[in-house]
Amino acid sequence: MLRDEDRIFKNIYGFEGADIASAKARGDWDGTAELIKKGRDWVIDEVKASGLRGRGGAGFPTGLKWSFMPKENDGRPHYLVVNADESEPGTCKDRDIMRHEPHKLLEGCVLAGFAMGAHACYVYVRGEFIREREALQRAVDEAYEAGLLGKNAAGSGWDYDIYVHHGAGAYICGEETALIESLEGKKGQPRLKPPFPANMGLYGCPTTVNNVESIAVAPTICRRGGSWFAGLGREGNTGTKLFCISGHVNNPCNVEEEMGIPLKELLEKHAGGVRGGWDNLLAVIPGGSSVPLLPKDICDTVLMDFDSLKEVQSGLGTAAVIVMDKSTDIIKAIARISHFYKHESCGQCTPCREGTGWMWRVLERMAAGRAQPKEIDMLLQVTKQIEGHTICALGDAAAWPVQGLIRHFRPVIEERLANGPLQEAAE
Amino acid sequence: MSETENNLVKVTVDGQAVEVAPGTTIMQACEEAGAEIPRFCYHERLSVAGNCRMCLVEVENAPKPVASCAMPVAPDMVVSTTSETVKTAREGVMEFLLINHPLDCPICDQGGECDLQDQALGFGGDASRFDDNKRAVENKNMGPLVKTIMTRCIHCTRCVRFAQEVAGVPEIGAIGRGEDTEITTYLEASLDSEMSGNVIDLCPVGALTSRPYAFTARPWELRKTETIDVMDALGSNIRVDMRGREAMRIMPRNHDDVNEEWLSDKSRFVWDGLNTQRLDRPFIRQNGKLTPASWDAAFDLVESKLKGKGAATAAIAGDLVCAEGQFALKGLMDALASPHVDCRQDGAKISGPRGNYIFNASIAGIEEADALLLIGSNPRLEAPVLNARIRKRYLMGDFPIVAIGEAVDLTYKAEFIGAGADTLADLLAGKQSFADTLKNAKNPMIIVGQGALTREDGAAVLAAAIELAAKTGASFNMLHTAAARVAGLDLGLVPGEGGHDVAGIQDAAQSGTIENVIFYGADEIAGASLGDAFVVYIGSHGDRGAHRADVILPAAAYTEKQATYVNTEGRAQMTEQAATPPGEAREDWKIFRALSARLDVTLPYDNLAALRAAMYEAVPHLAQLDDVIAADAPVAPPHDGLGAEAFTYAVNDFYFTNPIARASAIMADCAKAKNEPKNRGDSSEGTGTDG
Amino acid sequence: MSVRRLNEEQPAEFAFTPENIDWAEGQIAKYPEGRQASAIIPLLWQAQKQAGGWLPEPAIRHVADMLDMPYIRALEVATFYTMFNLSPVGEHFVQLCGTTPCWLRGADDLKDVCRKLIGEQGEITEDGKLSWLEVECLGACVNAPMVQINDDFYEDLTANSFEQILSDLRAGKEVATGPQNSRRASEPEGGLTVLKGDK
Amino acid sequence: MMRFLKMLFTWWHHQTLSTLLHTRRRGKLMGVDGQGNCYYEDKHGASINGKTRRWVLYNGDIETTRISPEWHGWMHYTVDETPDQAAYVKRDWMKPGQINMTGTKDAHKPAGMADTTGYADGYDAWTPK
Repeated sequence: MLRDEDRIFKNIYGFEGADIASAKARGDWDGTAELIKKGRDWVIDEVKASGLRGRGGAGFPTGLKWSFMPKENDGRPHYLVVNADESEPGTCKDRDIMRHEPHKLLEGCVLAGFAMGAHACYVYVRGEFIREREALQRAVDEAYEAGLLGKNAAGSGWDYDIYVHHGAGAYICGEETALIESLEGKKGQPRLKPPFPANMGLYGCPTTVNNVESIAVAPTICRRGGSWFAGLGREGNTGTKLFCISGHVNNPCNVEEEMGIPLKELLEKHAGGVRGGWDNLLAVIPGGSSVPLLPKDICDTVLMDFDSLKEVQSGLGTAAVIVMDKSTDIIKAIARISHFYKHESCGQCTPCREGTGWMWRVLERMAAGRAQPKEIDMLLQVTKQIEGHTICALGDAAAWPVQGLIRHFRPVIEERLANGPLQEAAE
Repeated sequence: MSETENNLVKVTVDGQAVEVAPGTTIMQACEEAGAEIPRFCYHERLSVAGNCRMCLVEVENAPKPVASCAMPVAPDMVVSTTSETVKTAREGVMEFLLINHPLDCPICDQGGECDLQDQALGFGGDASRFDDNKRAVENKNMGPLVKTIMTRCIHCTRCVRFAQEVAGVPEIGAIGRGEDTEITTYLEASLDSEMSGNVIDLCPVGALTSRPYAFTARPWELRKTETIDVMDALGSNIRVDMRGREAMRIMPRNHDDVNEEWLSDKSRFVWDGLNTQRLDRPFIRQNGKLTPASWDAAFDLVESKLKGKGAATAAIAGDLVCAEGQFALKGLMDALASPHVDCRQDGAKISGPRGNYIFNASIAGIEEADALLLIGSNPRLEAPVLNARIRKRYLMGDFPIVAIGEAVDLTYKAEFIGAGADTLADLLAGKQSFADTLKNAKNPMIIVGQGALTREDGAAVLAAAIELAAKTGASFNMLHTAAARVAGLDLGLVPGEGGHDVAGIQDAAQSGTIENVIFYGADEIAGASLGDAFVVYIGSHGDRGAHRADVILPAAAYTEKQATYVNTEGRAQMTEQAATPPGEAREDWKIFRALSARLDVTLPYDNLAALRAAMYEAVPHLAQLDDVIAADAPVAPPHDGLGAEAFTYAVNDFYFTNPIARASAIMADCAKAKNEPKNRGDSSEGTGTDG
Repeated sequence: MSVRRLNEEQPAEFAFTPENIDWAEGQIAKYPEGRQASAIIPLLWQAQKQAGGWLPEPAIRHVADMLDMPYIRALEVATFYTMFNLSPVGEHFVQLCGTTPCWLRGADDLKDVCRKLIGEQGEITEDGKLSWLEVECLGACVNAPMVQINDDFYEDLTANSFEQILSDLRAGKEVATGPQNSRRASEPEGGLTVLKGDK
Repeated sequence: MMRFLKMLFTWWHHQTLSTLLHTRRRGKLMGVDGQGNCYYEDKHGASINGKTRRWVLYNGDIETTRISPEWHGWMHYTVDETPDQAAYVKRDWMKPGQINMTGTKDAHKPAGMADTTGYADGYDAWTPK
């Protein structure tokens, strides 16, 4: 188990103050100027060496992403945009960072912004996080007052501004290009790529969009060295990670753990185990609603990191573990997720706009047993018609949970349909 | 190696190698290779949206199918448009489009010319698997021209992009999100655009259809005639769809150098004017009242009045008349030895060589310009499609636009630096900084509108504009409002030695020195101004000219004759006959030819070919159809000095500029909608699935 | 999401209070020159606050005018983002998370409470105090089930504690926000498993 | 001669030669209607789809709608008795038969349809006030 001194977010539960003095006491803003003086490349190299992969769900190497920003400035400003539009069902880690560890995020913004040549940073907080936004704004104000932001931020010689922006209820704005559109005052509809944000992002300028957690861990990585972070977890899946454990466990909680911790250990050690004991486990969604669920037999052994979960046809996503025990109506649970995607589809491109509603309607009928058995295969085909055919990944995210359901729980659906009103009427 | 080969990128499409310029999209490369890519949202004159996902193709080594409309080619890309992946992707997208699209093709006006119908046939699956209820969407009001059946909408956003980008009126939007996304205008107000009809063409399904055309015809029962529009001086290329001899609708044709593929609302919806208020028989005034008469009786009367009175006879040519008719009229007047001929019924003081009265830079040349000065011209109303071209150039950036005249919304940012001729004088004197901007630009343009020339000091304005152009190296361009005008000027329908111009004819008619006036389609002159003169009206519609006439000789409208028109840039184009003239009406030149025989000054041609031969001999460039012949440099005409009054624009009532438009009930509806205050539209039209 | 329409009845006009205009100018200043449209969400949000929890149509125009945007673009934004209420809501507007993590832990029970105490979704109680809406994941999943009432989260609810909260709010009493059990935030109930050293 | 050639190579003006020969050989005249159309049945009972073959020789242009209403039923195997065998009752509400006018100047025109002939069709003429 991860030792407490290797945990980055020491105040994740908010037992201490979130104010600047308390944050400094925890080591934040310590020698920020010295880190910056080591240069852009040093920061990027440290983050690359740490093996940090984006914490927003896709797991793209963060250092590599930063290095895509143009080295030469062509006159356009560079922007760092922090994605705090945390809306993935099951996920509530960024919320804790913003309300309890905001200075980690701000310091990370300064370092990351410096590393990509940006002088301005927008933090896009989801609209519903009103108190979190206020907490973050308080921290920003404190930092300005302490000279850590603004002209010559933290005495580094680098001018840096952070602005807190907010959304108003749209999951899709968690997609980086949709977030940029939203930040520009439009509907949050994802853009076509290419061009990528690193070339044409916010206001047509080079932009990098990073998850809150990815940015917030950067200062500690720079301070303790990329090799320290790389020493945790396993090859390609390094470091620590905030896990959000929700659903049918005895003690749902957020916890920072080492990457690659076995799922069973994670649940039993920190969340008090599955309600009714491990054997009462039905399935786990290991990475937020977008990833396919895992039945119990896989949960017995699977490790919680990007590659292990990929091997079992799921994903780490945001590391939001949603646990379902045997009392769960699994079809209804996935139908509810499908409703979520139908509700959150931006409506821009055809497969997602039309397909999410279709899937939801079929699943609702299946949950009630009002469907034909052949519709299971049709539903699977529909998911395949959506997957990979959309502008952004929401289409994939909507398709995968349904695919997971059919992959692992097809007999359950078949049984429900066989006992459903349609079949009974036919007999 | 590619350096030496003009940097072309080699791409393989379905096994066939093509070389395309870098930055080309995959879709364009596929078309180059002859592979057809289905699409809904993509339109070559609009920005790329990439949202319909119909154009997905497979690219080697790409993890998933890519939208070919948006993805640029990369060197050595291998593209497949026929693989199983592509086929299933298309079938999938097609199925998604159709699950919520009503199957109401039999009652849909788009039926037979519907992209969705065609592509469903070509690329879709064979059966629907969707068992749930289809979506129904409330219809939205978009004004008198665009009918909406929003349940059919497939959310391609072409209309949104057109309004935003081309028309420059960001009034259409997609509200809501997900499957509840709906296309609408703000509170369902009418579209405030002179080009709104184009969204009907752009809509790939039957969601936006033509309201006036609704439920009147099917595309396959229409006879389609490709011809030229005369509602403004642009010479937009159009197609007139007829059923029997009734015009059912007008659609644009593509001409990259003229109208691209847009059409103004007046040009598109004026068709009902072609079917109403028609002069289908001669009339003569008896006891103060116009009564139907035979051609013979009408000619008898004209003969009795005009014979031997040649010098006391004047002729004015109107705005919609053709070159052939004007040539015949000019021939008749010459034979009658009358110098009193004028084609400038608005009284514009235009004179000098050809360069003085055409749009020298050409319409397409607007895109090469880098600074623009508008003098007394509101192109948004005078030539909406040309205005869209200016806006297109404006959107490319670095295009300062300055205007002299009353400030109006041109759909792009123009700085109005003054209202009157004094500002022009300042510019000429270098007292305005924009003079330097013009001078420093590589390709500056000056556009002069008719409103600046019909005034007392019109000649001085013309001279000043020409001098300014010469001084700053700008091109001099005149924007006409009448389709007939350039041909008229080319053919010399201006007063001869000792002849009266339009104003002079009116004075002389009142004083009695002019006894007879021939109105050839001239409908913009107040009848009372002609005193007791005997007026012969030759034209197609019963309008102002006909009301004043003593004899009416019915002629053909622009869709009813094969005739030459010269647009504002000097491009000669020929209309095609879509219908025969109604009733006893005859083609214009035949009337003049017959009249000349009655007056014993028989014109020397018996058929259209002979007339054209004579006309081409007189004005050779009329024979060079669709060519823009460079004119000699403009020369400042003599004048009596600039006034200081503010310019007024030539077109104020956009929908009522000519007799055909005034006969059109649709135009009247448009004008009414335009003048109504914007309020909440009435959308109580149901969803299109209501019965 | 179902079709969202502007309310039938609309006030004749809307204008920001002078304080809000000052505030709005501060928001607009966050963005580069010419990019004032970026401020539309904060401004619409403030307009909604000023109008009592919902966004009247004149407010959309007012904000669009302030930001020099076409009305239709502002309407697109107002209808796209679901936190903009296009019809009036209760003084205490309950947004009840019904997404799977909350549903697993009893969101349906909370819905029953809402139906009992308030009525169907979108209905406002006669005293104008309460209305509710089922929304999608609010991002407090380890504290499920939860609701958001105006600006605050109420977490770790049970039917009983939720009923109490609604009654108290209606009666104008102070109500503690956050988790309604012994938890402080997202730590496991019944004792920390990590970071115990400092405590 | 022309008539004979037409008979050989065209079928729309008159019976072809082969039909006439076939009728001569196998036809059993069942009746003649008011227009002079002759109705035949195969005298040897040769059948099509299990029904005795029936045909008509038109007295003039070949145009199926010229078959008289009273013979229509028999021709289309709706009834087996010819009109003179079974007392064919002509009710007073029955209109006389009429051939298909499509393509002729008497073709049916729904209200509002454009006319292609005549004066003032497809447009509204101007009348002076």
